This record gives sequence, structure tokens and C-alpha cells, in this order.
Amino acid sequence: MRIKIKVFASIRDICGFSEKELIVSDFIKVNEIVDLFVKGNEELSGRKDTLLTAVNEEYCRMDKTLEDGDTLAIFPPVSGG
Amino acid sequence: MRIKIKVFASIRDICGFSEKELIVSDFIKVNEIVDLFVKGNEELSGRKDTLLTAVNEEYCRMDKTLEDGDTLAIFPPVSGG
Amino acid sequence: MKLVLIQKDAIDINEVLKTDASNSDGSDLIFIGKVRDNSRGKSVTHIDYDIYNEMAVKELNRIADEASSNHELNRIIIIHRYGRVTLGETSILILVSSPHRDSSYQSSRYIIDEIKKRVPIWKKEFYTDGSEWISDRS
Amino acid sequence: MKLVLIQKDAIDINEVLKTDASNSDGSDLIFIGKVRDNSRGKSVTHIDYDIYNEMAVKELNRIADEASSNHELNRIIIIHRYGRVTLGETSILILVSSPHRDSSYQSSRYIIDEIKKRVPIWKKEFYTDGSEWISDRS
Repeated sequence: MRIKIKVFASIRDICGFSEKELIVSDFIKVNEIVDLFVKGNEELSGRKDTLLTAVNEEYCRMDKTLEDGDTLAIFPPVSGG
Repeated sequence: MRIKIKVFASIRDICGFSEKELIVSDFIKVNEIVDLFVKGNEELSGRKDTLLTAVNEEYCRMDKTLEDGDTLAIFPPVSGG
Repeated sequence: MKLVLIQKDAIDINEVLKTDASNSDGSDLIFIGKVRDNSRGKSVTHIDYDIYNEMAVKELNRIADEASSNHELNRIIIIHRYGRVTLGETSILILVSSPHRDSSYQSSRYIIDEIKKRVPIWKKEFYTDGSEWISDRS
Repeated sequence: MKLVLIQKDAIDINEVLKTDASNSDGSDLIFIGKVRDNSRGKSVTHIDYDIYNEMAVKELNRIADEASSNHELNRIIIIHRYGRVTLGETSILILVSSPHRDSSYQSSRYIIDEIKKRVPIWKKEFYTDGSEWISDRS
């Protein structure tokens, strides 16, 4: 199935993109995608526990199962205001 | 001795003046002046316990002794803001 | 920086925000009290504020000093109107600037609460059918 | 009345105060967050705000609805800037109008606290010597 990934702030700087599409296997969970990114970027390895995730613009748990067409956002703790 | 009386808001409306000078005996207390006004104005009689007083722009107790040249203000509960 | 004003003219919030603003302020919290069109079931047309000016200025400064001594504040501006204030107009403005929003909220709340308790200002509400000194109500 | 805006342009407070103002408001409480010239010992020159726009709008509306359901509010206006915001400029403005000041203070505080916890916005501070994403600090 096909999902969209969005990353923000420092995570975007590290990943070098802000948005991309991925083809992934059915029933994949959020944490499996996060693991994929952490493995591919050494700079993320120490920060995995601080990362936040949202599916379709709603905060989600790491064990959430993704569906075809979902947008998964991965980002650091927020700092607005 | 000579003191100045100031009254505000509804008390001024009842008394019909906003400021006047009085010649009073030495060592007179605030409550004696207030009593004088309450006796002279029937409309004030039911409200004596709600009246506030200040001497020289500072809140004061009813048993405060006045001095020559003092300004005594008598007014209802405040309602600013 | 502390500024206490009692004024007849309307309050210009842009002027207030600029007054001694500093790049270290961090945040401003502005409380604006306005004349409301209804008060306990009556239709209000305007309010006349009576004020014991010299004493009100003293008390307002004292309240500002108390707020400053309990909170880290860069700016305190308190402006109260006197005379006639019409519907929707601002009767009181309280601005506090602080690097910490805790300080802003607590001190702003303290200032308005104390003003309503102790500053010698009285409002007379005018209705479509009459008028009333509000201080007599309680 | 609820208004949530995410905008690049500077915020005009007079415009905000006029937006759907009502004579039954009673009081406005306005929180203004500004870019401060120093942050943990460093000299700040400006801030760039990154924002997950669609999600931020959803979260801001949700926070406004939560505040409304717990407090009697006539107006809620929340405006957050994105992109570059320079020294002393307003990055966020929160206005609440209520007949009761208790409601104003509690709801304003709730809104800013929740925004800082959950709305997907990130600030990158620029200093005289470098820059830093603030979210990475904690």
C-alpha cells in the first residue's frame, strides 16, 4: 500500500526532505516506519523516544496500524507560542 | 480645629455637596463625624455600616482621631473597573 | 516601568502597547474592561464614573507596586477612565509585560481584583429607564 | 464566535479587537507572545516558525472548543504567525471575551498552555552566533 510521510523542524533538516511517498506492506505499524527512519539516519538514533507521530493530522500511538493512503507525520516536541 | 470633608457617588448625591470645610472640636474621631452626617440625612441611616472612610487619601478605621487640616473622605463601597 | 493614568479620553491600545515596550518583554497580557449593554436584566446606555482622583492614583500605584514585588514584571500600565463611558468602550485597561506568563496571568488578575476591592472609583449605570449607583447594590 | 488563523503577516491588534466585537462582551483578555531579545543567555535576532498547517489548524480549533465548553466565552480569536518573526514582534495573539473575568483568565491560560503542549509548531531561534531548533532542547 501507499502512504505519505511528512517530517518537520529538526527532523526535516536531518532527513533532507519534508514530504515523501512510500510503498509499504499491509498492516505496517507506525513504529516500524519510525524505526526505518531512525536506522537510515544516525542523527536520529538518540532521539527516537522524543519523536511524536500523527496519522491524518491526529496524534497517534506508535503501535497504530497504518492504512492505504494514510499520511504519517513524524516530528520533535512542539515549541510554538 | 478645621477639617475638610469629601463625599462621593451616591453619598454626594444625598448630601448635596462634594466637599466642605468644618470647624470641629479637637480629638474628634472619624465615627463622630460620620454620625453627624447620618443624623442629618435620613437616607444615610440604613447605610451607615456600609460607608468607607479615608483620611488624607488613606483608608482609615472609624475610631481614628482626626487632626487639624485633615481631609476626611466618606464614600460607599467602590465599584470601579 | 510603571504607569498609572486616570483619563477622560478614550484609550488607544496601540499607544499603550508601544509605551516603553522592550525587546526583553517576552509577553504582554492586556485586560480590557468594557461597558456592557446589559446589567442584571437592564439595558445599559452608558456609565458615568466618579473617582476620588488623588486617592485612586495612590491606591493604583500601591497595587502596581505590590504586583511588581511579587512577580517579575517589565511593564505595568493601568489606565482607568472617568466621566462618561459609552457602550462597548474601554473603561479600564491593565497591561503587564513579563518574560514569564505565570507572572503575567497572576499579576494581571491580582491587579484587577484589587482595583475592584479598594480603588475609590464608582460607577453609575444609566439604563433605558433610569440610573443607579452600582456601589449601593451589594 | 471563534476564529483561528495562521498567518505570515504581522498581527494588527486593532483589527483583532474590532473583529466581531459585541456590546455584551464585558471584558477582553489578550495574551501577546513576542520574540524576546535573549534566550537562555544568547542574543536572539529573530525566530523562524515551522508549522504543520493542516494539523495545527485542527488542534487550535479543538483547543478553542474545549475552552468554550468549559467557560462562558463570547469570542475566541487565536492567531499564530509562521515564517520569520523579528525582535519584539508578536508571534501569537490570543483574545477571549467574556462577561466574567474568571472565565477570561482561566480560558486564556488554558489556551496558551495547551498550544505549547500540543499544536505542531516549532521555533528555530537565530542568535548572533548560530541557530537552534528549540524543540530539541528539552
